[in-house]
This record gives sequence, structure tokens and C-alpha cells, in this order.
Amino acid sequence: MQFTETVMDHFTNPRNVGVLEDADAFVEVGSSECGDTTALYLKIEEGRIVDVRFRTLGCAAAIASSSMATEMIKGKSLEEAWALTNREVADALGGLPEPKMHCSVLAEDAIREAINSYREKQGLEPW
Amino acid sequence: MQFTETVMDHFTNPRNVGVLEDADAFVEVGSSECGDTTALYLKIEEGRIVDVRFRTLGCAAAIASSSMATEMIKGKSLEEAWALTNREVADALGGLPEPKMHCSVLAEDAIREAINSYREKQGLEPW
Amino acid sequence: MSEKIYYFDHAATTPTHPEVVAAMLPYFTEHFGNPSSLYGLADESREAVTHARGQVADALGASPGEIFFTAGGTESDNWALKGVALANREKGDHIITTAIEHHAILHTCEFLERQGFSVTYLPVDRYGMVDPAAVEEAITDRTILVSVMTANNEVGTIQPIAEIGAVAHKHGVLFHTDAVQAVGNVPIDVDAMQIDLLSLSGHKFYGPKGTGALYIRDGVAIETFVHGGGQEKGRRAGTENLPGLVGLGAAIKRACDDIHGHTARVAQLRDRFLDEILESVPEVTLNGHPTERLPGNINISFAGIDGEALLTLLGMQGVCASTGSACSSGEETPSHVLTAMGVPPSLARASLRLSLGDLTTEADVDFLLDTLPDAVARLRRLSRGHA
Amino acid sequence: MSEKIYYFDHAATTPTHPEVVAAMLPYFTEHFGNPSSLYGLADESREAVTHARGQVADALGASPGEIFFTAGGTESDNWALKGVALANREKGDHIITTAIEHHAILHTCEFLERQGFSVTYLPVDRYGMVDPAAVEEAITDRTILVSVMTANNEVGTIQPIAEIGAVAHKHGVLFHTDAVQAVGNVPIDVDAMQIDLLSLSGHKFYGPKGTGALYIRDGVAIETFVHGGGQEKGRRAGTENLPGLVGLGAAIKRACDDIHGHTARVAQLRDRFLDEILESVPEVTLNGHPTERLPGNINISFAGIDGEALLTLLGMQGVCASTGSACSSGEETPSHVLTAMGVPPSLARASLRLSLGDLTTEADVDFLLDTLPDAVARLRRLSRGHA
Ligand SMILES: Cc1ncc(COP(=O)(O)O)c(C=O)c1O
Ligand SMILES: Cc1ncc(COP(=O)(O)O)c(C=O)c1O
Ligand code: FES
Ligand code: FES
Repeated sequence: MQFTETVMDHFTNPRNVGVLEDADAFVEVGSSECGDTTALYLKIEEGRIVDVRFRTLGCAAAIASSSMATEMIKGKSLEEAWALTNREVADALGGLPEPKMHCSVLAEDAIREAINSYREKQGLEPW
Repeated sequence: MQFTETVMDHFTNPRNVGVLEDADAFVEVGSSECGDTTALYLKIEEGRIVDVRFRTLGCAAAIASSSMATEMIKGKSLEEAWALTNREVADALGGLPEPKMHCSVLAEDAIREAINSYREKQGLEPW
Repeated sequence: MSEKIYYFDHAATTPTHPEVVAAMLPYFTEHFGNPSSLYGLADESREAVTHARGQVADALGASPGEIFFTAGGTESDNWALKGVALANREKGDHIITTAIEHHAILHTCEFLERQGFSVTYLPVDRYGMVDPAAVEEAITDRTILVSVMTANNEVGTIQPIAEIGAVAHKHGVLFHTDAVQAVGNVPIDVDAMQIDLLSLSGHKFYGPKGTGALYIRDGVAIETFVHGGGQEKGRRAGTENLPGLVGLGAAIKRACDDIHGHTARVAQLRDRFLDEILESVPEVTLNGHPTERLPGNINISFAGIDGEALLTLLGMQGVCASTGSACSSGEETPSHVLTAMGVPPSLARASLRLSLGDLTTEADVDFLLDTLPDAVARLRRLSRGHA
Repeated sequence: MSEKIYYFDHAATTPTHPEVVAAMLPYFTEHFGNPSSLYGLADESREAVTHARGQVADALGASPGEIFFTAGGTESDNWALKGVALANREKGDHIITTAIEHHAILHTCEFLERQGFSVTYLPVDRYGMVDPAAVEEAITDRTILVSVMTANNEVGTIQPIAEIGAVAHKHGVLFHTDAVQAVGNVPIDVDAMQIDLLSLSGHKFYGPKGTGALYIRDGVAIETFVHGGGQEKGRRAGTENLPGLVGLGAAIKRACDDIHGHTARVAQLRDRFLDEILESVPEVTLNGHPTERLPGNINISFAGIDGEALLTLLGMQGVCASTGSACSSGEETPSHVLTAMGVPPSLARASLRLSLGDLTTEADVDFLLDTLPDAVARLRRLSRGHA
């Protein structure tokens, strides 16, 4: 499996790992393809993601995608975060080998589910 | 195809090649297995083979067998010549590879057919 | 990326031993004659084929006339199953195998099912062991073949082959074994083990890739798989892979001549590693049989991690190994072998297979004992949320 | 026995070119990783496979995804015929081939006949040429495949492949060609020649024995022949023969990059030999097509001798060649190819095939021109009775 240097960097030094005790949104999602899981914690203030943590039980691509995705949504509005696609995450990582593309979906799924769970808690329609 | 030195000697320097214009017996036999042919000429005096010649269109083993067989029957009585088997010819050649055993049958066949054709010419029962 | 390689994947493939390469070399450029030809150059080739066939026969306790060269373990498996199925169709249409066979067997069986054969896939116990009594129960009057691997490639479990062979023969059924992982590691005697057909593959015991053999007991009815010229007594056509089979012969001789000597060394390395890792890392479980296993096989699961991530981390330090959850290697996730043994998916995907071999040194094991606990801890921090 | 070898049997097999061996060597001991594995060592292996596949594709005008590695020409032929037959059984059960194919095709067809398929074996003219019109006439609405060899191994006749391909496609029938003798000698372009499937074998063009490929045009329906792991996109299982396919790639590139250059040299040697031998020996006939033939192929019959005896005599002087009457090589006597061309048995058995190649020198040809007339004269004296 040949990964880019960026993937290897985010795999070996993942950013935003951990839990947020006072998270405003928390979800745990699993991949239907491989069973790998990602948990995501968001701290949200005035419609903006002010802090984020994740835990991933998954392959290197999944870990790097989670790390990169959390970096990309930190400080962003919920709308902006919602718009993030797994392809953008993969691109930011310098690309992923074809059989590993599905791993980046895990992060996208987690972000969207977390945002919707937050909206529901706020009494809003899910997107 | 690995032949013994004796086979190669008789193949490259075959004894008794040619025709006998005044032969007492002459036959031409063909192998049912491969279509190769041997012609045999015998000069017979008082029940003894006093001279012999052959021509062979066949493989190295067939040529060497004809050469060796003619050497083995020269000077012999017809009874002795009749008794010669292809296995004895092969043994005298130091052995033949298994797929080439049938080639030595050609010489045996030729000798027996020649003896019988001679006996018939003499008004005797074939053996 | 590390420059030095720590190779713990001998079950996937081995390098060709330098002595084996040396034995092969003259047959590429010098003694290159087609063994079917008539001239002197071909005599050398024929002698080389005969010599290699004898070496393979010796290693199995077979006679040379029962050894047929193929292009690998997969072809041998295909030939054994499809060939016996086709040649014995009048007798029956039922084949018995196990749930833990290599895909070369399983996918061939699925093909045969599509052709109208019926196949029983026997279960295994938690150690990956097949029960000879279950084989006997599965035999019907339509059964023509039992195929059980000698040793499993993932967990290393060694099957009770002689007992299974005896059961098959008691019922007049042919017995095939995929011994691709066993040859060179487990002593084989086709008579004592009651084996009718046996598959082997050169690159698993320091022979060249793309070489293999099928042992076919004299008198066994089997259709030709590769049709064509008269090679291998007309039963497996194609110009002989001369350097390849010379290498196969040299390699099997090397691997089997002192089989106890070098497997004992490998088993000792394995045991040391296992003792220490079970001690130093929490939440580790051993997959496979505690004693009836290949000398070089280690299969362990680390709760809370993904095997592929572990491989990536180890790979950065030059460690080559494999896992039961390599979704990107084209295999389904998780391993059908671990699943058949009842290993839960979370532990199956967390599995690491380390296969040691003749090249493994004490220093390699030391390095791994140093590296692995850290790697596991690091991935666990990631999955359990401590940064 | 002579020490020096005069090798005139390139159609039987070629030595592996030293450059090809050099390309292969690192993949035995150094870059030996299983391409299916995940670590860095396997990346090198995967790259090597990709590179070799590209080299084969380039030589055929195909795309890499259409090239599948096999263990030789025979396996490729078996796969093409059996695979297409099985995958298209719903469409029909009729296959068209020719009477002069290699046994890898003919015996596979006979196998398919036993499985219920029907096969038409087209005749050839006295030059060994297949008539595209005869192909068209033989096509029925049950026909699923036409298989005609690009060039014949015994007499070298090159078939009108593009025309035959066009005829097949006009009727919606798949077209396979056994190009084992052609690759490296005849330029191939699978599109221009309307080929759907093509077999090739490494050891015929200075590549390693036991390597080959099947070209399968995108979209052609074909069943897998060797089932198992996911190699070759799951269509041809078995651990890749890594050094072998590296060698195959290097060899096909070498043979096809300057195909006109080196075939012209070989053809010129052949023509010189033919001119002189037809001059110096009485009662010689040329078998095969006068112009549409492989650059290195010479097939001549000497009335009144046995080809095998001639080979033995030549063999003593180090000359390696072959004949259409080698009963001891396990083939029937006389050659089915010469027989199909209407050559009488007495001339078929008297045939000598000399196949020249890249290694053949002017000096080799001189030696043969010196030796052959004597050998023929000597055997004729033996068969015609002048001691
Ligand atoms: C148990 C078993 N059977 C069959 C095979 C197939 O062998 P090969 O890949 O050499 O064809 C393998 C290895 O890949 C194996 O481990
Ligand atoms: C025309 C033709 N087809 C097929 C083959 C078979 O190739 P291989 O022996 O490499 O399997 C050969 C040569 O032996 C051949 O000349
Ligand atoms: S394989 Fe499961 S996330 Fe990558
Ligand atoms: S092959 Fe015909 S006589 Fe030897």
C-alpha cells in the first residue's frame, strides 16, 4: 500500500485525537465496508466548530482521514463543515489509493451525523 | 535420445550394407509402428548363411539393429539364425532406449521372413 | 521508510534460496534444451527433469512416476479437484472439504458447485481443527473426494491427516490434501498419511515462484487439466519450466533433508516470541492451536486495533507481516478462517500473522519484541481516545 | 559427441537471453515480496508486475488491463478455448479451428468434444494456408469461437489473421489466435488484426520457460480457468511468478522493439541456406509457404531417408534440429501438419525442421551447409543399398 507523505504524517502524528468531555455533539459511526469505527466529538459555539476530537479504530487511511478532516473543520461554520466531502479530505491528503477511498467516507459520515445530532438537540430539522 | 557407443558405431559404420545380386533369399519388411523399412539379402550354402546384405530406411536404432543382426547371423545355420530374437540384438548393442525397442524387431522380422521365403523356394514348410 | 527489512511473512512467500538460484542458473542460458527434443542438449534437460522429480518424490515418500510438475499450488489444487471431479462423475458428485481451506480450494469448489457438484464445507473447532468423525459423517454414497489441507496458512493449525485419510479410504473415497504450507515444515509420507493427491508450491520453501507439483497416487482416476503436448506423460502439457523445476527439486531437498533440525530452530524462536509478547502486551489472544501448529506460525489478536493499521505502522520500520483483515489486499474482511473458528469480528480484524522461517534471526525477533508493544499501544490510544 | 552446439531449433525453445536473466535475478532473492502483501517490499513487486504487463501490452498494441499472465502457451490456449466455451455455452456449442494447430489447441478441442461441444477442423492447402472463405462457410448460428494460429510451428506458414478475424467478427463470433510462434517474429496489432484473444509463450522469444500470457479483449466473456486468490483481477489465481513475468516483459520488449531489424537478418540467413541447399542436394522439397512464412523457419524433406536418423547423424556433430517423424519423442508419426498439407508419408517422415534465431550466425549456416549434404548422402546410401 503506497500512501502519500501527508497520509503517513497524519497517520503517525494524528491531530485532534481524544475525547471532549463537554462535547456539544458526539457520534460513533462504523463503515459498512470493513466494520471500522470513528467516534467524533464537536464543541460548537455560535454555529461554529470551536473544538473537535476523534477516536478511530481503523486502518491508516481511516486514521489519517479523520485527522485531516478534523483539521479541516476546526473553526469552520456548521454549513462549511457539512459541505466537506470525503474527496476533499482525500485530496488534502495528497490522494488515497483507490481501494482506500472508502476509508475517507468514515470521516465525512461522522461529521454529518454529528452536525445533524446537534441540530436535533437544538430542535432543528436535520440537513 | 541416448544411444550406447555400440549403437552409434553400428549406425555410423554399418556392416553388411548393400545388395547381393545373387541372393538366395530376399525380403523387404516394414514396421507397422513407424513405416520404416528394411530389405535383407541372404546367400545360403548347405543350410548356412554365408553372406548377407541389408538396406534400411529407418532411424539410427533400426540401422544399428540391422547391422548388428546381420553380423550375428553371418556364418550361422538357418536354425541358429531363426532363433535370434530382437532382444538379443538389442543386448548385443548394449541396450536400446525403451521407445526404440520396436526398431530392433524390424531386423528379426526380416531374418525370419527371409528364411521362410528361402524354405518355401526349397519346397519346405515355413517355420 | 526503513531500509532494513524484518521479514515475518514466510507463509506468503519466501525468497528463493541463493543455492537454489545457483542450481537454476545454468538451465536458463546453457542447458536450455527442450526436454522433448532428440539431441544431446535435450538429454541434459531430460536428466534434470528426472533428477528434480526424484527429489520431490523422495521428500514425500512417493515414487517419481507419481509426481507431476505444475505452475504452483493453485494449479495443483485446481487440477486435483476438477480432475478428480470430472474423472469420477459417474461414481458421484459430492465433495467434502473444510471451511478454512485456501481460496485455491474454496473458489474451485464454488466453480464445481456451479457445474452441478455438491460440496460440504466442514466446520472447525476454536483451534481450527477438523474432526475426522465429522468427515466420516459427511461421507455419502455420492462422495468422490475429501480434500483437507495439511496445515492452515493463516493460523498454522496442523490437521490429523492420517486419520482423515483413513476415514476416506474406509469408505472408498479419494483423499486430497493441500500441503502448500506444510511441505518443508511438517514431515510428509503419502503412504503413512494415506494421501491420494497432494498439492505443493515451490515458493513456500525457498524455491522459485511459479513452480509446484501434484502428487497423484498410482491408479487414481483424474482427468488432465492442461491439455496439449506429451509432457508429464501426457497428463500436464506445456514445455517444462526447466530452471523452475530444477529449483523446485533443489529447494524441496534442502527443506526436507533436515526438516527436524531447522523447524526446531524456527519453533524455538516462535515460542520465545510468544512467551514474551503474551507477557508484555495486555489483551492479546493467540489464534490457532496451542501445540498442533506450524513451527513458524504466530497468529495473535490485539483487542482494540485494526490489523491493517498495525501493519502500516510496523511496515514503516521495515517489518513485513500480514493480517486477517486486509480489505485492500482484495480479500474480504474479516478472514474466513478466523470467522470459521468463531473468532469475533473485532478480534479477527485485530489479528496479526507473523510467519517465521529459515531466514529469521534472534535479532529479528528482538527487534519485533521491541517494536510491536509500542505500535499496539499507540493504535490503542487512537481508538480509545487518549491522545 | 561434438562439444560445440549448432542450435537450429529456436521453434522448440530458445535460451533465455542473458539480459533477460539479469533482469530477473533481483526478483528471486531481493525483491521477492508477494505482490498481494501490504508492505513496502510488496510495492516493488507490484510495480514490477505493472511494468511487465505494460511491456506485453505494448508489444501487442493492447492495453495493460487486457493482459493476463499465465504459465505458458499451453495454459493460455487451454484457458482461451475452455474459458470461452464455458462462458458462452448458452450462445452455442460450436468451435472452428484448423487441422494444423498445435496439440495445445487440438487436444483441448478433443477434450471439449468429450464435454459435448462440436469442433470443425478446417483443412489447409498444400502450403499450410487456411482459407478465410472456408472459415466463413464453417460458421453456423451455434458457433462461439474461431481459433486459428498466427504462424505454424512446423512449417512456419503465416495465416491471413486479419481476414479471418474480420470474417469471425462479421458473424459476431469471437476470434482467438495462438501466436506462440509469431510473437517476436511477426508484428502483432490486436486491433488491426481483429483479435479477441491471443496466446503467447515466453520461451519462444528468449524469455523464461514456464511463462506466458493471454490477451483478452475488454468485454470478452470468458470463465476463469485457474480459480483461487485475487491475482490477475481474480481471473487467473496463483502467486505471481515474479521473476518469470519480469523476464517475459523484458524478453517481449527486446524481441518486438526492433522486430523488423532482427527478423530481416534471420530471414536473410534462412534464404541463403535454402538457396544453397536446394542447389547442392538432389531430391529436396520445401514444405510450407514459399513467402508467407516465419523468418527463421526452414522445413525440407529429403526423399529416401528417415528424419530421425538424420537428426541422430547431425546431432553427433552438435547440430540441434527437429523432424516431423520423431516417433520416440512421443508424437505420432508422421506429423499431423505435413499430413494435413498433403505431404505423402514417405516425405513427411523425411522432413527436417531447422529454425533459426537471433543466436544463429553465418558460421552456423556455413557449418550446416557443409554437414547436411554429406549426412543425407550417407543415409541414402544406406537405404538405397550402396555400401
Ligand atoms: C494453503 C495454501 N494453498 C494454496 C496456496 C496457493 O499457492 P500458489 O499461490 O503458489 O499458487 C497457498 C499460498 O498462496 C496456500 O497457503
Ligand atoms: C504454436 C504453438 N502453440 C503452443 C505451444 C505451447 O507452448 P508452451 O510449450 O510454452 O506451453 C507451442 C510450443 O510448444 C507452439 O509452437
Ligand atoms: S479499511 Fe476500514 S477504514 Fe480503511
Ligand atoms: S523409428 Fe522406425 S525403425 Fe526406429
